[in-house]
Amino acid sequence: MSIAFWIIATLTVVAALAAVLLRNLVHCALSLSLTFAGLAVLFLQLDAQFAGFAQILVYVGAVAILVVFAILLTRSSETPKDGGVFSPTWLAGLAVAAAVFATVAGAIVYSVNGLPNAQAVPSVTVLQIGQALMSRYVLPLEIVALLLTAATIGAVIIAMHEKPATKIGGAK
Amino acid sequence: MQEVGFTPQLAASPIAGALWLIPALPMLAAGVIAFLKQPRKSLAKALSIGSLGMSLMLALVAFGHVLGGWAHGAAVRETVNFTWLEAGATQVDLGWVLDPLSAVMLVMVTFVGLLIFIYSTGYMEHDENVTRFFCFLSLFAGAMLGVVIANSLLLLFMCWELVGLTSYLLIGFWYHKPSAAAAAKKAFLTTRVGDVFFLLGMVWLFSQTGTLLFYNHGAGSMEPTALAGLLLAPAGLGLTAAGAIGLLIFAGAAGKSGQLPLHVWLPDAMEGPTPVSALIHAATMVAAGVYLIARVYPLMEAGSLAGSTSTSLTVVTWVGAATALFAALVAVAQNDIKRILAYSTVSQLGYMMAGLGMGGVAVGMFHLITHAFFKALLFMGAGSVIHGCHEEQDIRKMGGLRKEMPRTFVPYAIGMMALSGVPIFFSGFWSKDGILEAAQHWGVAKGPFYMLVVGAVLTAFYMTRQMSYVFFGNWRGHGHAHESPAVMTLPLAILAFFAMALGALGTPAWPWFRAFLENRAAGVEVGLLGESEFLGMLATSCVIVAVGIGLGWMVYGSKSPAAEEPDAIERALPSVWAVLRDKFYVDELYAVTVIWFYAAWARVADWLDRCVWGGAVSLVSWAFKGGAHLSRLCDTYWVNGGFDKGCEELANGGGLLASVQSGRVQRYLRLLALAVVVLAAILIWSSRG
Amino acid sequence: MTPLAGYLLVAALLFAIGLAGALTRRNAILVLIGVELMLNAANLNLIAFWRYGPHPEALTGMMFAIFSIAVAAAEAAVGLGLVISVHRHAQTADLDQMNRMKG
Amino acid sequence: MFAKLDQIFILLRDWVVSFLPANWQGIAGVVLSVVAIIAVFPALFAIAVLLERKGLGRMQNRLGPNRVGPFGLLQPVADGIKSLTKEDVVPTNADHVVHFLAPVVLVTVVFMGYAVLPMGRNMTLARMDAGLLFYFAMGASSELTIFMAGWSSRNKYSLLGAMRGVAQMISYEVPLLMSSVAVVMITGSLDLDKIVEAQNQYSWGLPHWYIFTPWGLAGFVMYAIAATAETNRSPFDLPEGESELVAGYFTEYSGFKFAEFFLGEYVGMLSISGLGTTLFLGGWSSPLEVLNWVPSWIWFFGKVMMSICMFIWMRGTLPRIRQDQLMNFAWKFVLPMTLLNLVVAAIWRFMGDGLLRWVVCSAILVLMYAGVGLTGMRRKHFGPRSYRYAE
Repeated sequence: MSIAFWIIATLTVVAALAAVLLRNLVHCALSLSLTFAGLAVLFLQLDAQFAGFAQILVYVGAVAILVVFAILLTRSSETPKDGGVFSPTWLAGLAVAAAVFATVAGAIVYSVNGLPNAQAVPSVTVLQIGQALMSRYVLPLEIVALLLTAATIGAVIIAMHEKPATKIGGAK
Repeated sequence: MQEVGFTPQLAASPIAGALWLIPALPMLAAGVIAFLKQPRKSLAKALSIGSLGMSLMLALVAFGHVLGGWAHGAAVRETVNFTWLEAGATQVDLGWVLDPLSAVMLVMVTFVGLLIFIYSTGYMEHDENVTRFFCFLSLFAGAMLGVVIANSLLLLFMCWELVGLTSYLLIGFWYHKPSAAAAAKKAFLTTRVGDVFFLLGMVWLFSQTGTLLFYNHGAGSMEPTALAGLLLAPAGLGLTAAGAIGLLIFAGAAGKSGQLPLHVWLPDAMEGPTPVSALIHAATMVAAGVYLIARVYPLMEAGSLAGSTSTSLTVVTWVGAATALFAALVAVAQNDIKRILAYSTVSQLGYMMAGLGMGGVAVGMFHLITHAFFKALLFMGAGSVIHGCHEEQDIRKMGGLRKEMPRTFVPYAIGMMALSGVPIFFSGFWSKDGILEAAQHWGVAKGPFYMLVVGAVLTAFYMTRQMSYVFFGNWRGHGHAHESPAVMTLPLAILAFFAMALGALGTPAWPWFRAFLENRAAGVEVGLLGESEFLGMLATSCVIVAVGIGLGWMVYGSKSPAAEEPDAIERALPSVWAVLRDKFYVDELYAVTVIWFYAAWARVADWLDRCVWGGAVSLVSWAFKGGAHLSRLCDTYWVNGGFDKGCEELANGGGLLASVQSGRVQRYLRLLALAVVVLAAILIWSSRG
Repeated sequence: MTPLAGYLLVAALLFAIGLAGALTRRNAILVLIGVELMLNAANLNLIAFWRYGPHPEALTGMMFAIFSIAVAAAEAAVGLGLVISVHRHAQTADLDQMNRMKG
Repeated sequence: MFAKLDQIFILLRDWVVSFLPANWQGIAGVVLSVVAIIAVFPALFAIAVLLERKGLGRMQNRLGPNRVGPFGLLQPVADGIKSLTKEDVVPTNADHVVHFLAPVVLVTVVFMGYAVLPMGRNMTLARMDAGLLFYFAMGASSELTIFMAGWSSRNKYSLLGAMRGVAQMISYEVPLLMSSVAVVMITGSLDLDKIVEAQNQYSWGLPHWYIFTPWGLAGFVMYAIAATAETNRSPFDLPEGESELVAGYFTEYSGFKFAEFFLGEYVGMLSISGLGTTLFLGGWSSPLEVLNWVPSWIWFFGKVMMSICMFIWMRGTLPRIRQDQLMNFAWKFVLPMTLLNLVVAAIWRFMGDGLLRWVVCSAILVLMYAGVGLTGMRRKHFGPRSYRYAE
């Protein structure tokens, strides 16, 4: 276990904690993007260069922005005054989450000896990935393309609400 | 005539393979037009005309193909057959055939049809239902072409019925006119009578030969093997199967092309728009019957009476001749310009039938083709006249139009002369001449010949009458007549040209057409023109025409009687006139016989329904009602009780479960996660154990 | 302690954190954030297994991760769109007030 | 001799590094190069600013800065000192942390982009297999910083500017990517060095730059447009449209933070021009075979500065456009055209050599551009302003 890994891991986890704990949603979003960045670095450490950069491009570049937009559009950037940010049943939720973690972690720890040890670094070029995408994984690729198109259109239709086009101004 | 064997078809040439396109295109156009959202008049016109134009191109190509084959010795007869449906052992084949007969018909139908389409664009200008009109028209063209290319009696019959339907639709196009609606119904029912016989004949043929294909490499029903079989099969009344089937099919043909006694619908069909009359009831559809006979000619030719040589053609001949004479007589006494032409059509169809019967395919078909051209010409001319006289159809209210509408007059005159068979220059002369000649040489009887001659005289007579009423004398109508637009007169001119030119294909000197149809080499023998019999025929025709026209001119001339005063003949011999004017009371006859009979039976059936069956039914229903009452009782007090209990229990259970459905996403998620945990735990424990 | 176990633990932790966020926060958007976190944890797992699995050259886990990134993007778009439209109707992004669907 | 000149920076670095113990040399080399980059580009930034101010001055019939130093050449220095010494004002109810982080992160991210740019033969800091992707990842992350800046300063102008900026950058990032994907398709690699190598060959003494192919030209035009929007330059400079929003998302910034934003913008401009040069203009390869002896880095920086001049020229020429026009342009013209360009590139790739593919590809492109352009032009009047934002 390299020292870098631990640093990055801690950073990521802390950022994730911040993302769910902070009261101000925008801060949450920002630390979420920090988490994403940390995860990307972890990917890089796992020699998954392509995935790492894709992670940054998609999550930091797009998803985080989306979240931010949503936050501003739903006017939830101000922390609510009434009754805090946590739901009344937050304790139960926490318990469940803890239970889940306990189970998974337990499973990992229990099977830690069975896990394979460090392998030789796989040299995966983008070329290989591209060829794999176009040959063996072409069907999933197409499906994902379809899904993305559908999602785009769907999201626009859901979120857009028409203003009469003649109305001048009214920019958000 | 010795039949030179057609070239054995190896593989269908590309054009033969694509033959189906010719009917398909107009049908497609019809379909598209039918689905146009709002009336797109220009688009509809463009579609129909364009599609038919393409069909014409294809038809010409096909014609050229056949011609080429013929030029190299023997004409082609290419068939494309495929199995339509299979039921156990029996299979029904459909297919289409490309041979001289169909090729000629294809060109004629597409060409005349195209001209009439163009003409209609002008004629139907002010009708708001142009779109519908062109839809029907295209559909009709498609169906007719289907009839032409069919190589299977079944396919032919389908298209045949389709043609009937479209004719019904088009006759009743102005359905708001009760007379039109009635005429449409009449046409439909009358032709239906014939079609029933046709269907019978078809079924019989199938049961005898096991195939409905005409030509199928020796296995077709029109080919020697099958015919021989038919000849041997007896059918009662001393008829052979061949004879009986032939007669049945002829009944169908008679219905379609208005032969006695099924001619009654055709004159009434004139209620439809004039282009329709020209296209359907002069050029193409009515010719379908003739074409059908030509198509099944081998069958008709085969001996019908067991042992004797007399064939179904004898019947065809007599019926044809009788029709020719009868219709000509009636035509003399009509005053509606289109009715006159309609009766003349009937009589000309009679000529064709007679020609088929006595002179063979070529004679009949030649008259069919020439007639198609000049009769379409006449009808369109009449249409133009009607158009010009503000929808006036009574010839007594016209007159002197020769000056107002010269561009209609000239083609009309040509058409008239072609119809009445003015010698040498007009196609009508040659084709009718051929028929008369055949009649003269007919071995069986001389009757038809004389009937046809008289008919010819009458033809010339009534056409003269019409001409003098319409174009000579002075204007008796109200308002002012005006010339029709070029889009209407141009087709007239074209048709007029063909009405004259086509004759050249059928002169005895150079019997090109006949040779082509009968697939022999065509040689030019000018000598024939000098032969005595030809000269005799020529003389006869001249006399006929001279007498007819002369009489007509003498009686009517250019002295234009006022609209209300009685006709010349009427003054001379009123009783005869009355008979002729009322068409020999055929309609009335039917009214008191057939129709009365059916009406009576209908009443009887109605009574039966109401009293006997109705009573039985109501009895049954009462019984059921009683049962229903019983079952309702036990339902309410027994089934429902238990059911309600069950439902209550279910409802309670549902209420319990519903409390879980809090609508709180997070609660669901929590449950989900818990479930995951539990499952994972189970997994781990099981794997550990 | 093999490196793989480390990655798995981190992933598990992230997943739990995400789940906790999704379960305990009131704001719908933050629930979505939690979901995103969980997804990413899954991705991390995939990549880790790919890296230390028997056949890295087969690229399976990597591909899985890449596809799931793509899908997650779509999911985020649609989810946030839904949140926005719900907010337009209910004027709130508070999940506790969106309980119209209770049985 | 010239080869040495070409590699001079590498040699210099190795020479310096050679004084260190062996196991430090690698890291030291990297640090050196980073330092070099961080030193060089701000200098270029200064030059660019001066260029812009003087150039714009000329275009507007002014003199431009001409007081500080000979011909005002020292103006940037003066500006730098000023911004360093100015007081750093932060609004009271601003979100201090984010407000501070925004410019820092921006500059960092922008500079990281340079890691993959080949600035000359063997002059790539970090040669990555997925270099292009890395570059775009960095570019994408810079959007977040703009939002941070705008949102954290609690100022409606800033927020509006930020929102505009983010929306615009997201919209134009897609065509930017797409137009570069065409290049990737042809080269078959995301490695920028490979891309340059692919263009660094000559026939009849002329280079195989991608801009000299139909799809390349079209792609370059699209890339240039998208890049202009991506760097918030005029005519796409709505995020800091001073006539509407005081200074856009860095209204509330002053002193050195402001300078950082300024730096970020120009350095970003430089780097995006660098990428454009690498992708379409053959990177550090010389425009004529006979000029190969000229050191490669000269070509690279020459091309970059040239495109900077293009930017300046555009700014001096074009008026600012409207938000909805901006968006429509992005989604309804640029994006479809880049997609079309992809198709054309594919055709080019698979039609093999020969004149035919030239004809086909150019025909498709010209037709489509003419068609779409004309249909666009037909509506002379701009439609009524319609915002279809979710809210």
